[in-house]
Amino acid sequence: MGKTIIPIGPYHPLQEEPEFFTLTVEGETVVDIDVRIGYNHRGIEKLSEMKTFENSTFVVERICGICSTSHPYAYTRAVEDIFPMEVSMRSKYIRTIIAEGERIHSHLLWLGLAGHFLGYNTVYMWAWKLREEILDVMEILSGNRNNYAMFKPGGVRRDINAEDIPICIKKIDSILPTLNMLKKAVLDDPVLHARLKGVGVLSYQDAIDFSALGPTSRASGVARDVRKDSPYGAYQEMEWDMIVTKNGDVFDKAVVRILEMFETAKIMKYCLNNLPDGEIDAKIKDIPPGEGIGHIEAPRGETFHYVKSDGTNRPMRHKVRAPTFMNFPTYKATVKGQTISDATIILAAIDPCYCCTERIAVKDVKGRMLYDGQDLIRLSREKTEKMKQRMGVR
Amino acid sequence: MSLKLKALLKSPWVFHLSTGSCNNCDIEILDCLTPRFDIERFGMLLIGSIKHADVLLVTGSCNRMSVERLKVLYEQVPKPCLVVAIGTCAGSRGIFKDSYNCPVPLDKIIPVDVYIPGCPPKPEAMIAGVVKLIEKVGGA
Amino acid sequence: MTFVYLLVFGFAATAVLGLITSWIDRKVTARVQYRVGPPFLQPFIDIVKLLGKETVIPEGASKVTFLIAPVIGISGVIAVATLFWVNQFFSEGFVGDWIVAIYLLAIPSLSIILGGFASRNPLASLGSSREMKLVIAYELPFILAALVPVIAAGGSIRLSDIINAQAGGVFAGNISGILALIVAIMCVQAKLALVPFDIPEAETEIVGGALLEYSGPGLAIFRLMKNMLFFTLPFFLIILFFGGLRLNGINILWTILEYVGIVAIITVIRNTNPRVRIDQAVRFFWGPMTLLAVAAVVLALKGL
Amino acid sequence: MSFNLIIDALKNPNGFFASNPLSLLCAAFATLFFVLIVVYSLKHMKGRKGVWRYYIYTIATYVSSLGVLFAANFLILLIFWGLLGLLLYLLIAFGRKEGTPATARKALIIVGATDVLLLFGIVLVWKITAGSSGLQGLFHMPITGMGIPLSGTASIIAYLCFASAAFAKAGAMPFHTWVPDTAENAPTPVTAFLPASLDKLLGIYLLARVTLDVFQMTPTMNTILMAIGSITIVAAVMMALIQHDLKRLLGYHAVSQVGYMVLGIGTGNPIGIAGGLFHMFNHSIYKSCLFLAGGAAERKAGTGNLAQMGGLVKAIPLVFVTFLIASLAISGVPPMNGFASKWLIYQGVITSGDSLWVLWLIAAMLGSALTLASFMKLIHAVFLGQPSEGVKKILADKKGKRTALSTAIPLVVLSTLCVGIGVFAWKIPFGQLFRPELSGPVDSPGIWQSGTATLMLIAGLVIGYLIYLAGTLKKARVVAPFVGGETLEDNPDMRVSGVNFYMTIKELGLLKGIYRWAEKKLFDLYVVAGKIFAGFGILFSFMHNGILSRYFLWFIVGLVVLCIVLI
Amino acid sequence: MIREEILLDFTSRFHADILDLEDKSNTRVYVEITPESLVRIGTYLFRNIGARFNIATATDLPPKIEILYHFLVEDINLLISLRVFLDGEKPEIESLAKEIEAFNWIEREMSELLGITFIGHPDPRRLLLADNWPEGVCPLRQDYEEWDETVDRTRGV
Repeated sequence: MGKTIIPIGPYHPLQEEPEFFTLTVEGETVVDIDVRIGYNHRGIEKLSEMKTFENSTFVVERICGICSTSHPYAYTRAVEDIFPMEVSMRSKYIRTIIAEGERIHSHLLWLGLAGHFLGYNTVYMWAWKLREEILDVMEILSGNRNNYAMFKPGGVRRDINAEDIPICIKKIDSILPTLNMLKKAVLDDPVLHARLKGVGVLSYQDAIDFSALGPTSRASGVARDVRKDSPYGAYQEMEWDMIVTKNGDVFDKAVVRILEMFETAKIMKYCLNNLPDGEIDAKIKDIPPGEGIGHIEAPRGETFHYVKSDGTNRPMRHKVRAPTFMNFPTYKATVKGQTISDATIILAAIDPCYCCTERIAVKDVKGRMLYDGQDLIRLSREKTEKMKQRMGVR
Repeated sequence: MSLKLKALLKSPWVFHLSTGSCNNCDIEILDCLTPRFDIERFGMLLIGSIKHADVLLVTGSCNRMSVERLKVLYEQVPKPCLVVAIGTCAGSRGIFKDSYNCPVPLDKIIPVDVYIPGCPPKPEAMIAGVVKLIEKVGGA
Repeated sequence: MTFVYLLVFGFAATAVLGLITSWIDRKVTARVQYRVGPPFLQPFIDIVKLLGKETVIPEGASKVTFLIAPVIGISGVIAVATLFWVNQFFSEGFVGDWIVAIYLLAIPSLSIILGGFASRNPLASLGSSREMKLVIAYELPFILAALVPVIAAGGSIRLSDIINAQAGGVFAGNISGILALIVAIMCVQAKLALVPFDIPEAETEIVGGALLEYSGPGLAIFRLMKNMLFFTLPFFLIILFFGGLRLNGINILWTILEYVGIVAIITVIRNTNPRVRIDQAVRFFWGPMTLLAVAAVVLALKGL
Repeated sequence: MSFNLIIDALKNPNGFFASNPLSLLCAAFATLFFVLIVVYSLKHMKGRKGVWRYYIYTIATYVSSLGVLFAANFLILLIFWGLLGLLLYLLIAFGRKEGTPATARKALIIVGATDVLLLFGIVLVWKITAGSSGLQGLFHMPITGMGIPLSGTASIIAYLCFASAAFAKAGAMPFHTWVPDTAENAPTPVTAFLPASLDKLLGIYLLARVTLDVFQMTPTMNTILMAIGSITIVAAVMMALIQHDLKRLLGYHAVSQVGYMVLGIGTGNPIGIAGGLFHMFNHSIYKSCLFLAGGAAERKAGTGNLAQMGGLVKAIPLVFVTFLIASLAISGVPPMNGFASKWLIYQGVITSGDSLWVLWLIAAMLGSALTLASFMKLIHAVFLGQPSEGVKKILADKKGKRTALSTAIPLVVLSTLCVGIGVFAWKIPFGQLFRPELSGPVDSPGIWQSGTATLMLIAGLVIGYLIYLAGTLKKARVVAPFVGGETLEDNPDMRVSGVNFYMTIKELGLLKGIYRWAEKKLFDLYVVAGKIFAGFGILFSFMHNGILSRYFLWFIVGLVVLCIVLI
Repeated sequence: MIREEILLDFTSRFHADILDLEDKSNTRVYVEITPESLVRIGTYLFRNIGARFNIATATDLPPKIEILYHFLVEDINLLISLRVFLDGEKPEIESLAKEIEAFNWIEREMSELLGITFIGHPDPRRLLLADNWPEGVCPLRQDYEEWDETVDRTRGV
């Protein structure tokens, strides 16, 4: 009998980004799975080698919209690792605040999308409503909802105003009760238990073999967190817990992420309250030849950057490894034997970020805007005119 | 203007197509659905099948894998259909212009009706863009 | 005369009320999610818009089957809606009885399945097969639950008799009636393919399931059909458990309350649950729901 | 001495054959099917070895069935009944599949064994009624109008013997297992003629005769009949859900539908019995239509394996339409004929007064939904869905699009009957044709106005069409299906054959175990009995050698021995 | 085990294969090894020392290609980078993916972006590049040139 393949993707409502999964099924049961990626490949690594060290920060920021802090953070740490040098305490704190803000918004985003994938749109709406508050905080601190552009080799680009801090703390405090309610709603729902428990189990050994990272590995009992293992930023300054669970199923991955949000809020509040004084930028002039490695704990796991410099003002080789690149192949171990309905949520449970995985984009010296708003409006009008004519004919 | 066209403007169902984006625009599109922005107020719905779509929201810089598939997909949309390029990448390929894997700009592949620039454009900007589109078409 | 009923009540009134119900559903959903929700006329606008869209037919599909499936579905809904309305007005009965109603109510599902199968799309095939599995899952408790009013009405299967038997007191006032009503509402949820039983359409799994390939007028008819069902099924429950629509004096208020109450329960269920897997759905209907329905039937046989 | 009696009996031919309205009706249907099957066979059986023998056997079968229908006493009935079993064996052997010889053997043994039971039943009846009157009674016993009360053990056993023979012929549980095998392995016209239509007519005819005329039913016996009917309905259709072979699946439905007839007759009230008998005719119409259409599809695709079919609608649209109509009829979708007779049976069940009527009603109605489910699977796997690689080649061949006239005529006639009887003629049988069979006035608690309902449905169709017209139907455009941006042409494996649609149900808790048992054939009386008999090793292997003459010998020897013993 | 013990154990065990060892900082060690010994050393690090595989980075340094395999020993925060040099004309190396799943994708990626052949790779299909990308054209090589004439480098609109 010929095998039956059910496609998920490439353009599928499950995924914001295009990826093409082929599930080989028997009835509703998945017996095999394969994936074709590359729909998102932009060649960022090559581009990065055309840019200066400063400008590369902007390119890596555009590797992924959700990880737009992790990549610059890891990249700046890689560049700083070439000499090596330490940045000032204040900029460490600011970096930590931004990174943790990203973590909480990323986890909320995942939670909402997971709800959406399960058809539980109320969770989706509620989680994203909370996420808006965090985005507000980020907008206050950095001036933008995403792509914060806060990082540069040697420090941060923008300082935090003292008067903004109480507002931010208030906002963070304001979401905690709702977050608690959401936590209860999600973790105590019997239907969700039925849907998620025991589904897509990643065993401890598999987590090791696949070198799984971040919440994906922590849900399987592998206590692995760069913030603890090789501390950076301000993480050593305060007490916080690493959340580890045992079962490795989708439910545990959700538990890890939800509980982590509370830890993250704690860290953010500590950093905001105890922000030390000092310079925010070490003003690096020249970058000597050498190799640098930077790795940080992104919301999805360890982000790893490798930069090789030959003494010019451009990186000679820039390698980006996003957490999803390592987490993603675990689908092979987790999806087989599950049903199609479960396959989708299992795929979502590692919080995949294909843009990161397929990075290899290019940096562009000029920055981003090519046309100003007026041009675009004009062009838009012209197009609309054409379209009106077309529709008028109909 | 016919009743059906008027109805189209009051109930544009959008289909989201990412052709190699950085996720940011895509997430902001989803954000438009959520309580703060709630585009269902304008009758907009994000739908899963391209055969139900009235508006294609294209994000990203159109890499080699996407080019052929984009043409096929555009064929599949029931007309009339509007195409909105969300973000700088879709509008002009942005910083990815020189990449080896982004050969052709979006509007050389399929006709684009509206460009919404920004990296990423804020949800407000997207809504404003689509509303402007509606006004333009509706003004005929 | 039949055709006047059919056009005025079976089609026009049902369609309008169904679209309004669909608006109520969307609005309540939006409010639960802290959103504003669509304007009042939105469901109507959607239908009109779809009529203006191009019809695209998937390549290699059976064109006639693909196009006729929505028509079969809406014809089934119109017939069953007419049946309910006219039985509501005439106590001597009309066209069919309880059995006919249950069979006619299966036609919309049948049309969705046929349409999905004719789409020549693997995802649509999968969606249709799930719809079919769902039908056999909920049919058992649904028949049992719907049997309770028949028993309570003394074994008469004429809808008009069931309505008349509740002149003194509605069946939903009995223990058996309440149990059966709970089961029936869950089954209606599945019949309407709403969360947690939207498995056949599961947008994030199989893109839209059986309706994936439909566009333009075909989709418009299917949506209209679903919206009409959204009115017809609660109407059926009202006939079975609340003695039909009572359109005199203060009873109008009660009728509206009953109707809106049923719709609200359906909407709230749909907003507080994730989608279940198909095997879980089958287990749910053949397990607890059937037991509950059997309990209701036994109680009804004992006269409770 | 006994020879004199036989000669006496032969001198009085009026005692051999008699007719009544039901047997006339059955004979009319048998004639109809005979003609249609012969027409269908012209194309289907062309070029097979010994085809002239096939026609001779078919004619002999037809004649024998007339003999059964018009038999005026038990001996005539028994002779033709036995002959039919033998002809069944011979006809099945025309199949060209691997399992054909085994199937033919199985059918012969099951039917033959129950023939012996029939004989035993006849003898018992003879003992009860005229035990002292010598052999004469056996020849002159009319098969109607005796009314033996089911009070003593002997009469109950006698009734059960008759019922077993009827069940085996019609294919009700637990003697059903030869039907699916036959459906899979016998030639299509044979299946459509014997298990699907003729055997149903004869089996249920006998059951009705025996139940209504020879014995007086008791409520307990009615309950037993209804239980057998209900179990048959649900169990057989559950098996049908998971089948992988087109005709085997249809075979299980041939079993399942018998359940409705048994249930109808078991209700014991006029409306239920009318429903059961009506269902018998309806069933033979749509089931032979299904078998013939399925056979045409199988011939076109070159295989009966559902996994390798699909998309045949483009090659044989006419066959698809008739198949669809017949499957809607068998699923009981109003206003087809299947709904009308099922509706009558439900009315019968509701008014039967049996304390478990809810159970029977639920079984029957759920069975109907399950039937729909398995036919949807079939329609998807065979006609709709995506074509398999093999079917793609057939579709590419333009020449193959025509349906042969000799195939088309039976299909069109039968599917027209499905709709016609359902809409127009459904009141005739239970009002007029079965009147003499029904003991009391027919009054139905429900309403079913098929004419008005059909008009309403047609009006709905018109409304739907008008909505289409308001839309953009005229400008329809053909585009590739949406599978996430990929194309089906590049990914031929993206094809859902539909074979495993109900795997979910198969693997559901308790059902999983039951299905596993069923697949091990633990519910197959033939296999179970075979295992028991395996203890008698040598004898069994001697009996079980597949040589026809020896089986026939055993049959004759058994008959003779029994006669001698009884005399 | 502390840092020194691990390093001592490691160097003594594989001293024949280690060409060079650069102790860059407290948390970084670069070890140059012979390509033949990669599978042995890599598996040892992964299985026996319990290091986590971070990633491999390949760089085209004509006339050679350099691959760095990064392993992180989490307990002591030590990142060990194994460095191998391959021939730029015909880069070939034994695959680690057949031993450890984690190497699967990165080897596929390196093989298409830099044209390195991994001998014995269980699944040597293309990972990132498009279906119509020509064989043997490796975008991350220094000598990469635009091959597609249809490419349009204008800004669009």
